[in-house]
Amino acid sequence: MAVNSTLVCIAVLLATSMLAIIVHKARLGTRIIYVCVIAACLIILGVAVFRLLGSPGSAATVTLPIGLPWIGARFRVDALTAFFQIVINLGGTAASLYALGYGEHEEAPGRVLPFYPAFLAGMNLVLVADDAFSYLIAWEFMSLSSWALVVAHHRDGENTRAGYIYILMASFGTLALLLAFGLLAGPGGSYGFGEIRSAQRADWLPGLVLILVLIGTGSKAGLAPLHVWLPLAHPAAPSHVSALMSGVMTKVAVYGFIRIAFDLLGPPAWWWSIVVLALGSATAVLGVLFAILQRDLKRLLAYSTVENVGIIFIGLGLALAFKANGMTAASALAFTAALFHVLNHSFFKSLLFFGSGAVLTATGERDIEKLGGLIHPMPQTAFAFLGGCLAISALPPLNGFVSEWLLFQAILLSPDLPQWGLKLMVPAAGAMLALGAALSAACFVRCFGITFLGRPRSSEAAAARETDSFSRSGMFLLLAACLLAGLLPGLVIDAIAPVVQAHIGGRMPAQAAIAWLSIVPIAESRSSYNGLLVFLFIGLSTIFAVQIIHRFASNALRRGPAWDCGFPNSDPATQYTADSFAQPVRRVFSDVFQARETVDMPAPGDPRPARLDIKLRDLIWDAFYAPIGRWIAYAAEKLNHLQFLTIRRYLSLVFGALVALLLMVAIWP
Amino acid sequence: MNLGFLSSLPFQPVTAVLVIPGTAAILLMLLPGYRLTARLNVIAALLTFFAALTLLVERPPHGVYLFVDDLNIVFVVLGTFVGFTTSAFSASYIGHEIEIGRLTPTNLRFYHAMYQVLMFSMNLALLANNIGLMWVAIEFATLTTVLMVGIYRTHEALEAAWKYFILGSVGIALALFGTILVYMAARPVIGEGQDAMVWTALIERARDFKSELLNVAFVFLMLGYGTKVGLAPLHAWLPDAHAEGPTPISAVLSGLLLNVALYAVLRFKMLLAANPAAIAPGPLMATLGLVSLLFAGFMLYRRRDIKRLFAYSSIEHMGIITFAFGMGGPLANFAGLLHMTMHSLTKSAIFFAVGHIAQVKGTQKLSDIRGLTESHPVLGWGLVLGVVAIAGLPPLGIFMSEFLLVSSTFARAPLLAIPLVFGLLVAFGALMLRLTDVAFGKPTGSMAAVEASYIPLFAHLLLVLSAGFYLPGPLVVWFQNVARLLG
Amino acid sequence: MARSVLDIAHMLAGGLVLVSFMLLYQVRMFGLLNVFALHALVLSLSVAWQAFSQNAPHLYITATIALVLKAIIIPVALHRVVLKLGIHRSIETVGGIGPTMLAGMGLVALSMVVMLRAAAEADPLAREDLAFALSVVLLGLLVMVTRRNAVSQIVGFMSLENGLILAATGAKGMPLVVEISVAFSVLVAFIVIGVFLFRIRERFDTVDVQALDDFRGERR
Amino acid sequence: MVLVLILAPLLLGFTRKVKARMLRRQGPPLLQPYRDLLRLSRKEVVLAENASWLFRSAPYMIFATTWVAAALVPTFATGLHFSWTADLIAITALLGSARLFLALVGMDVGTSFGGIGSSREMMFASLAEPAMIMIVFTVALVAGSTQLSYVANFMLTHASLRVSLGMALIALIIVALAENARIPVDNPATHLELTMVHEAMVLEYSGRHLAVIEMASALKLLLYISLIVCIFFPWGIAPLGAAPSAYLPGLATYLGKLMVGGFLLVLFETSIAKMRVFRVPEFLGTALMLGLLGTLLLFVSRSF
Repeated sequence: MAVNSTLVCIAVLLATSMLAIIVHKARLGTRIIYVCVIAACLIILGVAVFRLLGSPGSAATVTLPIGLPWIGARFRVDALTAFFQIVINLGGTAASLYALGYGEHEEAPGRVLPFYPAFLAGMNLVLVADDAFSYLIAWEFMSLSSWALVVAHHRDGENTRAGYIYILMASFGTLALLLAFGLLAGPGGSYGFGEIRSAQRADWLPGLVLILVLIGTGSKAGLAPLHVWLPLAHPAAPSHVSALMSGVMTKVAVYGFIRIAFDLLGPPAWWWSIVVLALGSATAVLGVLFAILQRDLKRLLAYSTVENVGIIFIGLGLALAFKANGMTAASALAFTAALFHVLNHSFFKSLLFFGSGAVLTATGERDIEKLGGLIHPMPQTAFAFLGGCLAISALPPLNGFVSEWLLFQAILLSPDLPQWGLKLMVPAAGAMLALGAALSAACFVRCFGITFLGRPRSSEAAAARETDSFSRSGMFLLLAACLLAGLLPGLVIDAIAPVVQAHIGGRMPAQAAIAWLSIVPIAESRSSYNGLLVFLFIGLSTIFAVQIIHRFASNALRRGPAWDCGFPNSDPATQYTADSFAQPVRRVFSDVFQARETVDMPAPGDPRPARLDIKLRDLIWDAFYAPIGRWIAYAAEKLNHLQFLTIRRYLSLVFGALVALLLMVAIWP
Repeated sequence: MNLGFLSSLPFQPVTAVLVIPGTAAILLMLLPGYRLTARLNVIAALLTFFAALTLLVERPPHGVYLFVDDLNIVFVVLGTFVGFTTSAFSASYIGHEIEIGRLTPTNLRFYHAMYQVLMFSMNLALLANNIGLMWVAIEFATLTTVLMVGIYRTHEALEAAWKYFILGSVGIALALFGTILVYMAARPVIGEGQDAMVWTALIERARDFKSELLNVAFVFLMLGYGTKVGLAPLHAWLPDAHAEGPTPISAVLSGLLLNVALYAVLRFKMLLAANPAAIAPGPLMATLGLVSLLFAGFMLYRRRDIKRLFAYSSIEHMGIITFAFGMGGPLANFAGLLHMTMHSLTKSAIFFAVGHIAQVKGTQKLSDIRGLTESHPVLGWGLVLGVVAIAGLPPLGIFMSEFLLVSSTFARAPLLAIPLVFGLLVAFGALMLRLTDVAFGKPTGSMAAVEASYIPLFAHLLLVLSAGFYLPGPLVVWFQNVARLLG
Repeated sequence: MARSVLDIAHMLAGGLVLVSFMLLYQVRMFGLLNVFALHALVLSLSVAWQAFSQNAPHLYITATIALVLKAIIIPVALHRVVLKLGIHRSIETVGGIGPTMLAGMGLVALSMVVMLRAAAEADPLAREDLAFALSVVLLGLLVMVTRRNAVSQIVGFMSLENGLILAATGAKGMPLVVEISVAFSVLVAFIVIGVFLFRIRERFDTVDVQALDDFRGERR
Repeated sequence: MVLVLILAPLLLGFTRKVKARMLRRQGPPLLQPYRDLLRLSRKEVVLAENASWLFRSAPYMIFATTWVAAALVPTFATGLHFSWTADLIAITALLGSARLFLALVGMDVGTSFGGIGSSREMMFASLAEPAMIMIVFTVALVAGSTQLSYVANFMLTHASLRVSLGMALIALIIVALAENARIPVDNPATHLELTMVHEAMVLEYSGRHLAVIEMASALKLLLYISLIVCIFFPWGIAPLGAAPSAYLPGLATYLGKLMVGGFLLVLFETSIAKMRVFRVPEFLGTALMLGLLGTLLLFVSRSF
């Protein structure tokens, strides 16, 4: 039943995109399309929630007579699928709601509307696919439709370039997955996940598969060093699509990893977790470090997505490590933390992208150096955005903190791991995680402070207006979700429990029963956290303080000029800029960035303005991708001479081939 | 269209497949006037297609000269279909050419006649039950295409035709030598004369043949017919012939002639496979295929001419198909057949689009074509869809074949899969790069509306798309039989 | 009887190979054409002999075609072309004569090895013929590869094709031989006509294939 | 909760007094901070023109978060009622959110000083916070809990000298210095904008808002000292479920410990000078390294 309804909804989505081709010119076209999408998403969402809470244990399957002929397209919904369905369709609903308003500003709806539902359909299809072929088709269909969305604003060369790199990386990942499935399915070509699960394999094989899967899903999730496309492609798309790509599509990649590494691949080996942990922590720190330095608002958010993906993979790595050593409880904790973070990130990253989209429509600017003071014209957006910033900086009582807290608790359990490699790896990962959390706080202070606070740095910023109600409602919906997940983490954990049960074999203790709705990962004597109470305390003491102050203190208030240190210059340009805000960090981690600073300080009396240029490049790009590109160009150039030979030379090619083959036949035994 | 009417015709459908184009050719040679001849051309092609369809229904017994079996009927049906759609496309295309005076009516008469001759000879090559006859037919097909490639009489066209002609003739010669050797190998077993060249007889007795002789023969046949397939060291004629000839011919070349040549290679591969002592033909084909794939993949990057670009992509895909058949086994063979079908459809569709694009933009230079999706949405998105299909992205048909091929290869011979995947990636990169430039960005060139017939284009794409989702059961069974046949 | 039959066939075939070698080291255009005429003559003789020895009358047709078309008409036509284009000076070969000859030797050796191994117990006549035919084919290719000049390449191609005819006739009781030889004659005719039809003279100053190649589709 | 509220300014005054005495000055009276707060709260508020709603609401948020954090630290008795609502990590995070708001308001008015302040603050924090977490790890691994009450109990019952704990202590002290904007990281008494970090951020505040913020920072100082005390020197603290009668000696010892802590702090401050901004990361880096080292030691030593 669950499967059928999901499939029907997916079909509806596809039909919607067909419809969009026709109606995208119509006046109400945008509205119609997004409303249809919302409806479909909500239905899938409802079914998934019902399933996850109602009958989590069982798994429903359906086989359609399409796809690979002798296998058919198999679809399956189990707890894991249901959980990710919730993540995706929540994001989808919010994004569509937001787009009801935001989409009106779209200048080329014909290039967005048809692909948007297809994109959502693709993501949903990935989740329910139950054989390698339909999985990969859905996977690549997802990439394809999102590619079309990335190049929607195609007149900007940046976007098309981003799209190119994106589709290239995407199909690279797909080929890696293809190889992985090839290994899993074996020469017989039994592509069904069922057969794969039950298959017996040589012991060297799963390791290789895991590496391939890491490459395949990592390239989609933005795992370093495969993340280079992400900061290019995500900002290029329209903002609600960026939100989907960053907040949701990366989660589909995570789903792929979990599905294969935890489900299809059987019991893990302990060294897998080392790989995953190393990649995860490297990604986390690199991502946030680069995020701090970005001037482009949406690119900053994209880099922070990279960081959060890193965090998620740290959690998964821990789960693998514990699982490999049979420490079920700890493994369940880590896995729960990872899934929880998946949920959280999908919330606040979408929220932040919505905010950036609102800013974009209000000012037409993505460069935060040209923004500022937006809190005055658009207070509600600012409020929502601030909430997102707090959540993503892992601050209580919002949701971001809970998942990181669970992760820390999981790390604290890891000294019992027998392997030395893990003993050294895990604390390092923990340090990286802490560093990442702190840095992301700094990053988002900068982001929010420069964008919304201070004085407007450009006329566009000064002329900004609050966005429409649909956009705001989309943002506040997600903000509420963040708050709820932060206040009542116990319920979320219990909801996740069946997934954990299914793939780890154990689960965290039930949280709902505990008094005051606090959460207790292992035992109360070890650690416990109660978002609700913390929130209440903060609220109470705030009220208390306010009351006291307003009771006893004077309420006199006078507006005056800001303290200028006896140096009157009211030019907004004198404000602290984003680059100068990032400068300390840039200095401290200078050997990571290799940022080139060129200072041009004119001699006294020279009217020239002093200039400070900062060139920032993604090292990974220089290290891996640029050389490959150069090499291919070189090879192509060399081979290209073969296009310009004389007929005689071509003949001699044929001749040579003939002689060579004859020789081969001659010396054939 | 009811098939009863066709089978009630006085002659066998087998012969119909040959006679219709033959007579049409003669008619077209005589008749003047572009409209009439174009229509006639389309009708003839359509009739041929239906005749081919009837072959599916009731399969005639094997004759000495002609025969129909699972393998060649795939090619025949596919070929006649693409022939039909291409003729429909060429009707509108040629019309435009006449208007701008690139072709004179005399050329035209010649053109249509040649088109039918080509159809005839290709069908003959496919249906021939006699390896000598097959050879003659393929030679004939080559000659006609040579004439059609040179039809514009520009420097480039003549040079391309000349190159094609010389290389093609050498290929033909090698193929003939191979054929003779096969006969020599068969003669001691089967006895002198006709029978020793009849395919059905050969395949039955193949195991008793002299294996060494067969080896040498296969070398010659592989190189000879491989030249036509356009495999890497022998490919030189292909890009120019595609680029300089009229676009319908490019479509026919990529969609049909390459397949016919491949069909010949397959026949002889089966022959060798049937003989236990002979060298396994698989590795040779696989190697040639890989070389072509990699080579073409790199060549794609430096192309400046849109038709040459897709010509090289044809080389690439022929490489993939040859590799697949070289790998052998049920999965790979299935993938190969599927890929071949899909490639014919897609590539001809792409050429349909490219033809109209080149006409409306008045150039084939990639650098002069920009922002198609904006200036000519239907054509542009059609091209995008086609390239996406040819690049092997789902949900289009080629993805399925590549999926089967890559996964099965990796499971069986991982080391072979690495270059395969690498080649696929390289080619993909090049194609998408060019596509991005052509389809997106600020439009250049004329924005004039194009009077084009989109039906063939989108008919093909629709077929490819649906094949990506769903292969009808009978087709699958049929392909599986063929795959088994190919061993 | 059988012995002498075999010897004569053998001799003729060997003669053909010899003439191919002569083709290889011709530097003069007319010389090349004359030698080619000789080549065709020898071929027609050997075909005739095969016709006699296999008492297969239809082969006589092939022989006559070879004689008339290849030994007389085409050389004459080519003479005309050469004169018309004024390229009878000499023909620039790629690499010296010496290396070319050595390569030729190698090719003959190769074909011997291949064929004798392959057709070990096929009847000797056919076997020898095949070996020789293969070497003629290879030598023909070598000629095409080592000559820069269209006419001489045509000559090379025709000698190659002679090799094919030799093989075909050598293959006892092979059907369609006549048709094939006819088809090939058509092909050759096409080539020769091509030189006129494509008005190479008018379009290019020389038939040097190099010049043709200057019009390689994509200029660099 | 109220206790810390009362004690905080006292501690501040105490430290100031002692400092002045060390500098051979008379120094302000002990209760001066209370007076300051009262006076400030009576003064009117001068807001910059473009100060936003965030600017006005932030002080209360800062105060509240800090206060909650401080209230979660066991001072003289471990059996705090709501001790299980949050653990060490949560406390760190709470302080983090206070800092975040502070940094934000620093940028709100849009002067350059605020920016300088917040950017430097965030840089320090981005190193101090991981260090803190590492310390928490160390402690938690030793005590088998991140729950402060349990930690204190554990320390109380089987206190034993450990290398990693020593490291953690040093690291914690460093962090505390940085977090409370004391010399050598920052000078709480500076009046030159360019050298300010904490002061720079609150430059625009006046009247009651300033009072609240001052209160918050005082609380923070108290919090850290009592944190150090209850983790590393829990002697005399009333154990779990002790009778209320046990609270009194606990309180006494606590006050004593506070005095000692304040005194040591001042001693340290007066003995060294403030360091350049870009030497601070190295300073904090050592803390981070120490913490990490401690954790690693524990991880490795587990296997023995």
